[in-house]
Amino acid sequence: MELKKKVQDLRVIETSRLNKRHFILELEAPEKLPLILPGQFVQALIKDSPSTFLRRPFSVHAVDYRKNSLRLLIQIKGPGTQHLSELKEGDPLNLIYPLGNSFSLPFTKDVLLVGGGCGVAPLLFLAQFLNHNNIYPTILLGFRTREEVSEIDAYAASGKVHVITDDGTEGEKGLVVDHSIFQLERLPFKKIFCCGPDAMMKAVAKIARMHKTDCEVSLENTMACGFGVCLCCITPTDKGNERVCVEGPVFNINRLKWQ
Amino acid sequence: MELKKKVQDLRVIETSRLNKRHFILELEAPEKLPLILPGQFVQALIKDSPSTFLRRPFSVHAVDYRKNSLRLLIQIKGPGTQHLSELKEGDPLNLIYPLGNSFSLPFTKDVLLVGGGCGVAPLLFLAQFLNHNNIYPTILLGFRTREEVSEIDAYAASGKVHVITDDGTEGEKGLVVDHSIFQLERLPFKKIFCCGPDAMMKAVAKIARMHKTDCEVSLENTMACGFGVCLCCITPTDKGNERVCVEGPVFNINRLKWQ
Amino acid sequence: MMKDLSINIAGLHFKNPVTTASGTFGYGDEFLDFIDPGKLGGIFVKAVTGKNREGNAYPRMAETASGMLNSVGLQNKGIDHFCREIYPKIRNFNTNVIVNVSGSTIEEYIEVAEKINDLDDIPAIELNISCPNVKLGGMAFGTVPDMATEVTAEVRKVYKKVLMVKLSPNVTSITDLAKAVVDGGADAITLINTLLGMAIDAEKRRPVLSTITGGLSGPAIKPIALRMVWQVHKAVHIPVIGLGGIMNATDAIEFILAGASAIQVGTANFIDPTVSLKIVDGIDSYMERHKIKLVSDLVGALRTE
Amino acid sequence: MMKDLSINIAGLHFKNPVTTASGTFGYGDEFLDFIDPGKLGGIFVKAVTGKNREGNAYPRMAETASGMLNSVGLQNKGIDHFCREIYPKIRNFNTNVIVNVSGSTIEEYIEVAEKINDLDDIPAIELNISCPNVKLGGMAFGTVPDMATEVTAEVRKVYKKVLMVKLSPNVTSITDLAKAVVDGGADAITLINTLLGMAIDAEKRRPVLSTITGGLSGPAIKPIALRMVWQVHKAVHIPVIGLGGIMNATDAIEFILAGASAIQVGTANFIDPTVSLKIVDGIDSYMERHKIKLVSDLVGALRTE
Ligand SMILES: Cc1cc2nc3c(=O)[nH]c(=O)nc-3n(C[C@H](O)[C@H](O)[C@H](O)COP(=O)(O)OP(=O)(O)OC[C@H]3O[C@@H](n4cnc5c(N)ncnc54)[C@H](O)[C@@H]3O)c2cc1C
Ligand SMILES: Cc1cc2nc3c(=O)[nH]c(=O)nc-3n(C[C@H](O)[C@H](O)[C@H](O)COP(=O)(O)OP(=O)(O)OC[C@H]3O[C@@H](n4cnc5c(N)ncnc54)[C@H](O)[C@@H]3O)c2cc1C
Ligand SMILES: Cc1cc2nc3c(=O)[nH]c(=O)nc-3n(C[C@H](O)[C@H](O)[C@H](O)COP(=O)(O)O)c2cc1C
Ligand SMILES: Cc1cc2nc3c(=O)[nH]c(=O)nc-3n(C[C@H](O)[C@H](O)[C@H](O)COP(=O)(O)O)c2cc1C
Ligand code: FES
Ligand code: FES
Repeated sequence: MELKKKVQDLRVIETSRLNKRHFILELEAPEKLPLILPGQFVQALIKDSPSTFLRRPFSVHAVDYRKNSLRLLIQIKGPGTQHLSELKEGDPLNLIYPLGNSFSLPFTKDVLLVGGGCGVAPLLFLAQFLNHNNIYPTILLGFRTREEVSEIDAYAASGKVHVITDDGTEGEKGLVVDHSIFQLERLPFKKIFCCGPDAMMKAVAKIARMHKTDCEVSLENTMACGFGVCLCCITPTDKGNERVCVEGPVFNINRLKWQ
Repeated sequence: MELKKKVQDLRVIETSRLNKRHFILELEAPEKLPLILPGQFVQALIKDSPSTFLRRPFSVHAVDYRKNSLRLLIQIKGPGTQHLSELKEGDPLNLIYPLGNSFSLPFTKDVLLVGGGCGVAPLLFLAQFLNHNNIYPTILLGFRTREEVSEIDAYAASGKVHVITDDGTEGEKGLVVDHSIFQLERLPFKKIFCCGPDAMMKAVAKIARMHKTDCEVSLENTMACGFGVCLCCITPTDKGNERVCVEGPVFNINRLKWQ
Repeated sequence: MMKDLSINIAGLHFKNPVTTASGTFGYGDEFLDFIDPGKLGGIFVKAVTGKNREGNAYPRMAETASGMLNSVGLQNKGIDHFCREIYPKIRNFNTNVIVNVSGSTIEEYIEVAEKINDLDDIPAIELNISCPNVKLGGMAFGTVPDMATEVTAEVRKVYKKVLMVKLSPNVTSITDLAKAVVDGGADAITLINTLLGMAIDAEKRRPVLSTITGGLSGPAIKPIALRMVWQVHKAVHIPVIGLGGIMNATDAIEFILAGASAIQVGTANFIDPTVSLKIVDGIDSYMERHKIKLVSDLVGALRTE
Repeated sequence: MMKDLSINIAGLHFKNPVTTASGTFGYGDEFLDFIDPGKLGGIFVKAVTGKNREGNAYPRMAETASGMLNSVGLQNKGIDHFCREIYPKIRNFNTNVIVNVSGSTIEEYIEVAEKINDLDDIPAIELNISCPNVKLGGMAFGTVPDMATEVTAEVRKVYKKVLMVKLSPNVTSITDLAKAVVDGGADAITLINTLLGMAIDAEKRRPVLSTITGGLSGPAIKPIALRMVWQVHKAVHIPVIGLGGIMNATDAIEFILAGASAIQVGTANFIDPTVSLKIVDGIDSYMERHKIKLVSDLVGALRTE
């Protein structure tokens, strides 16, 4: 399979609203998809929007090589995501993809995936990828409220799912780090993959360190290019300032110098 | 009827393509239309287009006070008009209107209307207005080619229509000033109203002067505001630099200092 | 929540920090169909010069990415016409009506300022030493600190009310210019005027503007304007009036946070003639949301620690 | 029609006038998936300084209307790393590979220039005396004519190949700076670098950038860039390389008509990494359409009479 990055017009083949703030875009490539790894992302061009000059990054939520399609899970935040939410079947969407590194294949079967908000996006793809490698992870998903809990069936097909909501309207109540999984004296996981808001990832990283559990996080960042040339998206690591869009977005927490 | 200018969202109730480059937008006001005179124009806000920052001016092509609707006849030129051509029934369009002065009611029945290209837009409205005042003008319309000849029936209901095309595929062949109407030794008109490209208006004005026939033209101009405050749209007149969007767009050729 | 949107600039009371920029609001009368100027903090009317000026030839405008160029060139009928014909019509707008004073020579600035000093209902002038669109037209005064001090000081001698000076952004150091007009006796500083730019029609191989270059305004220049307001606010102790690309209340608040005591709405008036009132409302709801009682508490309240 | 898109700048041959701007093209290697750099007139690689620099803290980027602010701050691994690790990888791109040389002191500029002088396959350097994003980081050299002359002259002594100097637009008179670097011995002038700007997050009441201010690029600045290219082209007799907001071939042609012998594509690379080749094609079709055989006939061919 090709490993080159592409700039390509894909076509919207399905859009579906998960809830008020989240939706799925399924996009079909005009030719064979390149190899895409879990954790990688795309840079989407928002055409015809006066308030979005730069592309917008989104993690790949799922890939279907037979259909040559990929899915994005998007949370509406500002003008760019609003505009994407209004795309219709058949509309073109120009992507640069696939970008960034990926989650690593763990040397253990005791794997926990933790996601919150739109940070759940890459985890479905990751879970399916782990399944292909005979790993069936535990998956902890945090949502604001019951209304936003979605795609649980899809996750359940790939591992054991736990849900926690801020307001307790579904699953346990609290932030992901409040979940009973983390209250055990010894964490039954040898590897954690985590994706979500900064504060959440930092909190999970703290727990992982405490338990000396290996942990990878997928960082958010403001990006101008997404493919390594502008140096706008750096994060301090043990090797100095590294680019989140090339050396990341996935980093082992041991390498990060989070404040 | 109200005489105030408004900033208002109107709703597209009909769009129709006349040919490849021209289309009609019919817009319905949310409340009673203000009084609009022939020759007046609107300033349309092109939302969601990154390449159009300022509004775009269009003459009123027709008014229906019972339906509270007005029509625009638009030629696709650049990004703004392209965007308008893609509007669908039900879409909102924000207008500032009505703007500018108007053609004057003539003191004669021997009236000639001359229009070329999208300059025909205000003439249908003017012809109907003249009809209300018992004047049935002669109407000379210039088009590039047969394919672009349109709405002849509507004009024919208001006066005697002559057509000329650049390539002779319909009516006479040539520019409007080449039409046989203008070849007569004495022009059978006491008043000419003219609207179209600059070069055409200058050529018609020259003939009018030669025959000492009274003539009003509707000037095009690049406008920033459209309601008289930016002073970007001036034209030199006998009173100094005047604003095309307030003192115009209609000027008697006697007042203009065309180069 | 009780909120106070009023602002005091050099002793002059503004009912709110939203005003309109000179050259984009005419003399206010063209806006009467759209808004009541009495609801604004103030209006800055079109530049007035000593004598009648016809301004530059057509074309005077070019659209650019998120902005526009203009080369109007101070077209106006002169100070005497203003006093006789315009002033009576606008003196009773229930707001601060401030006149933008322009000229080519110090004598011209003095002449205009002196005559406006006699108009009871004009509480302030804005000295425009920054118009890029006229030869000998102010910009020289606005780019050389010594000249800026001199023209300000000379006008200060004859003008007894609130003296604002509007600076040009086309300089290496905006703070040098700001300090220069403070030295000349300015009561407040307005910034920014337009940036000198140019547009070309590639197909015709000609400049779009009759004057080749013109003044750039609109959202494109907002980052530059914000930076200058911030720099000047930190450098001088007189109030700053900020503008440049303000399109909505969020933009206005950014300028206030950067240090503007009041803001002006310019090019945005062309796109929505009611926008200035929407900005007043938007500031009100921002204060509500952030529980801020006095708009003056927001001035320069940017957290940079 | 036979067309010749090639351009000669101070004896250096460019196969076409399209190049890429420093800091927006990395070292070219990141673009190999998208385009063949060998089809471009040249590439200007990321700034190189004397020692390793980590650059500024995050956040380094803010989106603005039709543009963006950056405050990268010359992050790079220093000249020795460049010579050892980067140069071998890029020396054989089939195009002019030009290095952007930056520094905080004259000594640093000299050190870097001297070492690059020894690299056979680097035919030219671009002296960056205009970076707004580092304290002591060049911009001082780019805003004071005497300092601009001095740094250019000192580098001229040690650098024997084509010496280009990149100017800052944050000045009162761009022509004074251009003349100053001509006096210092520059072979060509690049303009413009970014304009100093600022972005504020009104909700958080904080600057968006860690450095508070940053450099503005993108279509927003095109009118200013075009104006400066036009002014400098008329004021000096050495070639000008123009950039600032070029997004497509029409923009590129506007710069060439204003007087640019070559153009650089900057921020546009982020939005479409293939855009530089599209611009080459677009210039080709423009020449076809306008029956122009030599692209050099378009340089400064603006009709202003
Ligand atoms: C590698 C990567 C992967 C991502 N994957 C997804 C995904 O799968 N699904 C999804 O919904 N979102 C994802 N995001 C975030 C997404 O890119 C932003 O939400 C989007 O760009 C917002 O664009 P907008 O125009 O709608 O809002 P804007 O107006 O641009 O932003 C709205 C608000 O969000 C903040 N914001 C914008 N971009 C970012 C960012 N990159 N990081 C942190 N805060 C930001 C802004 O500061 C602002 O407050 C990802 C970001 C990165 C860097
Ligand atoms: C008072 C008035 C009434 C008008 N009435 C109509 C009408 O009824 N129907 C209609 O189709 N058009 C009319 N126009 C012209 C119309 O406003 C422009 O065609 C439109 O603004 C082009 O916008 P755009 O974004 O599509 O193209 P742009 O990219 O803005 O322009 C495309 C080309 O057209 C030229 N152009 C743009 N605006 C003008 C202008 N105002 N005058 C001269 N040349 C211009 C540009 O220089 C450019 O070469 C009128 C103009 C004025 C001033
Ligand atoms: C068409 C036009 C005319 C202007 N005329 C004047 C003027 O007469 N005096 C003045 O000081 N500024 C004038 N300006 C500058 C504006 O007052 C303002 O400083 C500038 O446009 C930046 O603000 P904005 O981006 O909000 O428009 C004019 C601007 C425009 C667009
Ligand atoms: C992220 C970024 C980094 C930059 N780094 C450099 C640099 O290292 N050296 C330099 O001379 N210019 C640098 N620039 C400036 C560009 O080369 C260019 O002068 C400027 O962006 C204007 O052109 P544009 O509008 O086409 O981007 C940088 C610009 C950006 C956006
Ligand atoms: S976003 Fe440009 S280097 Fe990462
Ligand atoms: S367009 Fe502004 S005055 Fe006419």
